Amino acid sequence: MSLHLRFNLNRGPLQLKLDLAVNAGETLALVGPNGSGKTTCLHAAAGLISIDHGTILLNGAVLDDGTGNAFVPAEQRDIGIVFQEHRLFPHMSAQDNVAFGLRAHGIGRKAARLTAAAWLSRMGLGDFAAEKPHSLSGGQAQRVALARALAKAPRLLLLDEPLAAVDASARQDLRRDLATHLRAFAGPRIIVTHDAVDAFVLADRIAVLEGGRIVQTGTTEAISSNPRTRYVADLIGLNFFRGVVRDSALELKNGARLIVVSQHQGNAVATMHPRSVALFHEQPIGSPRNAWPAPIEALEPALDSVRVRIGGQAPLVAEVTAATVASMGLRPGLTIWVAIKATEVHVRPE
Amino acid sequence: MSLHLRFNLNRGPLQLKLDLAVNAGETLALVGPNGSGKTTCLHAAAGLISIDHGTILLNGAVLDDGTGNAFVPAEQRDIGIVFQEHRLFPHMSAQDNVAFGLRAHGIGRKAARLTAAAWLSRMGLGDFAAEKPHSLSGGQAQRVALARALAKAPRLLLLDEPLAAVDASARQDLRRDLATHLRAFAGPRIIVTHDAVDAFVLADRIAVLEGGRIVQTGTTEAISSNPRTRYVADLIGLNFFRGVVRDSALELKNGARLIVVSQHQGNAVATMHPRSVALFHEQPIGSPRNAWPAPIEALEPALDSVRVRIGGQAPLVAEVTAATVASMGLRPGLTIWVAIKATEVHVRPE
Amino acid sequence: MKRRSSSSLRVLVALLTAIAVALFALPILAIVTSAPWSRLIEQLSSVPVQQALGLSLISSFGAVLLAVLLGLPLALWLSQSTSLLRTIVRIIVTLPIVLPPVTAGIALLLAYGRSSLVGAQFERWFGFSLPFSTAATVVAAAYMGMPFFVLSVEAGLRALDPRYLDAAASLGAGPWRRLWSVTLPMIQPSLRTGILLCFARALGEYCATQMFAGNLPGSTRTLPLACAVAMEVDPELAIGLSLILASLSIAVLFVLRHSWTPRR
Amino acid sequence: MKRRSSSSLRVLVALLTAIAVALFALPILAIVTSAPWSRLIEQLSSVPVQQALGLSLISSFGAVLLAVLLGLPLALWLSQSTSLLRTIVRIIVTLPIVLPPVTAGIALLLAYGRSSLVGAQFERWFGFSLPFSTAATVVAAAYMGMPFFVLSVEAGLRALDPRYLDAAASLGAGPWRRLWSVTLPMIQPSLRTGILLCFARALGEYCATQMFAGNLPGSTRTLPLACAVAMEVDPELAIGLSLILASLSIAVLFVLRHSWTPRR
Amino acid sequence: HRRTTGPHSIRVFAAASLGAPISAIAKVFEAQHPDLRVELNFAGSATLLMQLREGAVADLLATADEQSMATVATWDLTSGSPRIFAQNQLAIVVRKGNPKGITALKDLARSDLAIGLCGPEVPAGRYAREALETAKVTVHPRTLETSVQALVGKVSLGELDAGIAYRTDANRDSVAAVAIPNAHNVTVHYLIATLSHGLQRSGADAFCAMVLSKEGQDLLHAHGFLAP
Ligand SMILES: Nc1ncnc2c1ncn2[C@@H]1O[C@H](COP(=O)(O)OP(=O)(O)OP(=O)(O)O)[C@@H](O)[C@H]1O
Ligand SMILES: Nc1ncnc2c1ncn2[C@@H]1O[C@H](COP(=O)(O)OP(=O)(O)OP(=O)(O)O)[C@@H](O)[C@H]1O
Ligand SMILES: [Mg+2]
Ligand SMILES: [Mg+2]
Repeated sequence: MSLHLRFNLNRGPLQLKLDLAVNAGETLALVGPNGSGKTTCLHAAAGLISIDHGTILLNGAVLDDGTGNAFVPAEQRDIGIVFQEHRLFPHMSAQDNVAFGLRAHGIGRKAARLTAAAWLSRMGLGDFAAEKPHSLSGGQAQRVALARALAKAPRLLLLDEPLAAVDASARQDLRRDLATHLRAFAGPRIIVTHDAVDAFVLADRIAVLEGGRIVQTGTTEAISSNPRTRYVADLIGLNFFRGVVRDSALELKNGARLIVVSQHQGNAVATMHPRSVALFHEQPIGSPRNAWPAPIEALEPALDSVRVRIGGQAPLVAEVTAATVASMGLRPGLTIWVAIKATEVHVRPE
Repeated sequence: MSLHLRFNLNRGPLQLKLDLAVNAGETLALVGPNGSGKTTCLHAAAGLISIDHGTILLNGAVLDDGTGNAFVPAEQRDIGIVFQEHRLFPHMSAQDNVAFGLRAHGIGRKAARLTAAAWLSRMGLGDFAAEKPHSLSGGQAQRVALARALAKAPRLLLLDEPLAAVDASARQDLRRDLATHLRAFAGPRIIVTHDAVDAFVLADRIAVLEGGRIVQTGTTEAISSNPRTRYVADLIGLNFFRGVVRDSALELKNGARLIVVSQHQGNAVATMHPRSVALFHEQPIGSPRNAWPAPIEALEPALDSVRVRIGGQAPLVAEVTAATVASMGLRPGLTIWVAIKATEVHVRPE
Repeated sequence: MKRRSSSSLRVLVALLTAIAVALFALPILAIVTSAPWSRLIEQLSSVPVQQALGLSLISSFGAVLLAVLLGLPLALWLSQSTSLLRTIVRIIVTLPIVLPPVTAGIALLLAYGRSSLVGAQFERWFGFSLPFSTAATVVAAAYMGMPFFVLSVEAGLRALDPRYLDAAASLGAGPWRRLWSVTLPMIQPSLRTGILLCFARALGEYCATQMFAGNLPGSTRTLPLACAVAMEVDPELAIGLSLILASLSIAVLFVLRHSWTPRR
Repeated sequence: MKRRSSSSLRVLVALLTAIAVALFALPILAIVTSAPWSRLIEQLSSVPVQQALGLSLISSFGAVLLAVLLGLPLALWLSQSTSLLRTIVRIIVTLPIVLPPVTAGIALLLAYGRSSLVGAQFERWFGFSLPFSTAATVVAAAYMGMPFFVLSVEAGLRALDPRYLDAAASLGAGPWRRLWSVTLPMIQPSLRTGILLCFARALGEYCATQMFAGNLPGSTRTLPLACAVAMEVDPELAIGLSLILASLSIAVLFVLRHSWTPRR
Repeated sequence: HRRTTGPHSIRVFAAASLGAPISAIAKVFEAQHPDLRVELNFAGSATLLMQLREGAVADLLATADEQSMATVATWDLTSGSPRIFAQNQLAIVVRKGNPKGITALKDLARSDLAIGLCGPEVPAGRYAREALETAKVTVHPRTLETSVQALVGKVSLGELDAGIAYRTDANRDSVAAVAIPNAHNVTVHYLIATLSHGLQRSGADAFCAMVLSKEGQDLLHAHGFLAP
């Protein structure tokens, strides 16, 4: 069982043009900026909107070919989908919401409600089975939506930011639980997320959608070691530059130059880890081949470090310890020297 | 201008009992598990629900005292609130949604629409000003909601997970933008979030709400260096244990013991960083005073490390490099030895 | 738990509501006080009145049944788009409200009477002609009441968020289950209002009924017809019978009152 | 862009819709074909018919105006809770639909006639008595049409998600702005249906009008009354006048058809 | 009291069945009295009575039966004694061309016919019953209409084969009247009276006179009514 999405679809300003395959037993993380078409893509796979051209195949069978004749309606596709906005039925209790999909598959009322109750307990909502959606908190509603999609054991699983509203603590458990569940699930599954950890933990492969096109696909390792766009770099927390390599220097659009070590000449992207960016009060004398003064824009305390946002012609982030911030007296507005070793700049042809 | 929340409020199973103050110019991050009452708390502050007992004071003036007489309705409180479910008006364009609050404050139609357009551009939605909410993506809708709350320059700002649906890349920019904006904003502000980074970057102080009670408040440093509950520990990614210290050992509920260095005797909580948990194939001989065999439950690849979830009587997480995973052949199901130095276990009386 | 302080709108709403209520309550009060209550009790137990009551119930419940059976599909279809065809159909469905009931009755006779094409076929198949039968009272009541049902339900369907139907489809619910488990429960307020309006209109209908079904005690004389008959000889009694009619609908409304409880 | 394959429900809906449409269309067709079209044209330009037309428009638009002015507050109030008081008021408001129109007219006479308390006061203040005045046709039409408006709008209000009102309040919108910018636009389908039903019912009303306002050419003889008069002497003409009435509402509905475009 | 229509109009309440002739007479009257307008209020007797009882002001009342007028007289609303201004007789109303060949009352007993009558509550129904009784004919009516109009309407539409109504009602294209012999027939009296609370006494008297005059009687005759 595998899912092939190869279609064009226009919705308002969005021109979605996709060619994507998800194998049986594989979890694909679909990531991308807001409005890039992730939800639209899931809805097309689910049969909630029809495509303009192309085909959607599940296990070789056509689900939609853009003509309307082959279109298989959502209720016959046997999917499980978590909607970004939950879409719990407001007139049903949490339990009945979860039982709905089971009932629709011919399971008796009693059995369906029992299974639903079990799923709710699994989501940590055993006490809320009888509540209507309007009296659930945001995170609780999302968990009910997740239970509703999973309970019916569908052939194809489509999760649209299923953990976005779940709290940090439950998220770890739920993520683990979901990972286990996904592993046991035979069909293809797509998960849309804005959380790099979710993507890395849950997915076997990541596809990056930007402006309606897939700009990069690959295993989590491949993607994180070789981000091809600023979005991906931001997602995994790397500094990112795009420019042209000439004479062992990357020339950025605005004229700034970064000395790099690269055989390649021509268009390229470069990344570097924030930890490899060093900060000095004076112009550093030593090995770093790149050094320039720039103003500090912001300090962002992270868990056991501080991310220093630096402006100027080549804006980037440096990661330093809280001790460094204190000892150097770093503060927004201060101009400091940024130093980066040429070997720390990872250049890839584009 | 400061906000004092000191009230009781019962909603269904939730018994909210709060005593919380936010000063002018201060940002409070309200964090806590799903269903702990964060949204309810914001709604009480906003005047969308009334409290049962107690008082809500803004700058000394009573907004609600539980009797109904002093209740100031939402429209007179001059608040800006981002709802967890956006609540954009479905019959208005994005621009009119943002302009709505300005219009309600007596600003002319033209001026309001101009300001609204400027806010939308600031949120990266300049091209979507004329769209109705139903044709916006989830993240776009959330940004419109954020613009709508900020545009009217309210006295009191209440943000309920304002960045949950925003993509990773835009989130960095938006978070920075929001931080700048919050700094310029004179009144008190509360931000609810499930994201530790949001909390650390945006908030001056963090309050942890669990089961309707504030269980801990403090600066971001204080909270992250001294988490008092499992939730907080999970939020910041530390291992957490609760038990009783007897004879320099922490006895957990299930009988497991952790050797610790502590003057304190009696109830206590203990935390340790996942990086300070070492893994061995054989029983380690050496300095670590705590060592026990336990099964690996899951491997969670993070950015430049792997989080190893370990089960057994004292479940915890170890953070190791990908290289270690490969060289040690770590995999779920394998039983390994866990070792922790007593000095790495941070014990605090409870 | 939500409280809103008093405002100018609240005051105005209260004031206008009071006026509106007075506007409606005064006439009712007036006839209630002028009704011959003592005679009513004895009338209530008279055979003709009981027959009329029974026929009224049959025709109005029959009309509601027909309205739901035919009107629900019609409303579903109407709510699906705004094509010219649907506009025309909507207008045709609205016309019985506008037409003077006598004209409506004549129209029914012309369409389904003995000498009409449909009526002749009907007589051939079923062995009796529709006019002057109890079935005709149901048809007349449905013809006059159903438009209210159809238009109310259409409004409800148009206000329904289609995303819930998508969600139901994604969970494997076919059209029937979507209709039954999602659409109908979610448009409950309109559905209820539609049924109420249709029932009330059918219950009070008499001009078209008299024209189409005739006015024969025991087979087509419903309570409003009995009322009209009484009006000729004994207006007081007519008012009394109207009040029986009113009580009937009050009883039904009172039984249904709890279904007005808001959904959320 | 959404396509649903044909299903048993679809087929059944289509079938039942067709039956329903036929049920409604046949009578209309029948009277349209039997109407004396040639005479109608000349009738249309006669003074009495034009007067009646004008009066019909005045009374029905007046009724809609009254319905919105008084019915909207009433609907707002009714939708706020389910107390016994509101149940009783809802029943009182529903009664004009159920009561035979003649009785309703009598009730109006009893309540607002010259010999009533209110009517006497009215006459003292305004110098003329309500019955047999054009104002009375408006009152009668409103009394018969407003219930439809109130109940439709109440259904819409009950289906409205109150969270949007909270959002509006949080943005500083007072009750008036919430009503105007959020409530009314969001309950548009019900509002529109309510206005339509009220207008249509008011336009077609004649029994209560005849009783309460009389049947005086030029001041209270609306088109349906002219129709009723014609029915006595010239039934064909009566049908013709009914069709003018129908055309009037068709024109109004046709002008309004674009407002049926779905909100989303 | 002021009226919406001004002081120079006389208001006539008349039974609906008198619509055509009274309107015609009013037209002639207005032509002869340019300073007076005639406001005609047609409705069923029950409605007219209810309106008068509830305080409606009119100058003249014309009814289609004696009983209604007598009721008004008991309320002391009539001034002077009511006067008969026209008469009417029953007739069998059949479809145009009389396809069922109905010639006499006894034909109405035929079982192959769908017969309609007015209910005993309306005068026409009472009179029809009297006529049938005197003719010793038993009829099983399909319906008991509350108005002659509805009855004749149904005959004209072919729903009924015949019914007993007034001879004035057979004036439609689609129906015809079969006369009932005087021996079995009933004569109906139409009464007119000025009302004591009227505001245009002289105008009312003038209109009354016009109705009873040769001119008025001719118009009534033209509409099928018989002279008193
Ligand atoms: N019904 C619609 N009508 C018009 N345009 C639409 C519609 N639905 C979506 N769009 C457009 O398609 C684009 C992509 O929407 P989509 O919801 O697929 O984004 P997304 O990738 O899921 O974003 P997010 O991360 O914010 O959820 C949006 O820019 C939106 O403007
Ligand atoms: N209208 C209501 N009726 C009954 N119970 C309610 C209602 N609203 C909220 N609750 C209860 O209050 C609890 C807290 O809800 P709240 O929305 O404040 O949680 P939260 O802290 O915002 O959670 P989340 O992180 O999931 O958004 C929930 O468990 C819910 O059951
Ligand atoms: Mg999306
Ligand atoms: Mg919440």
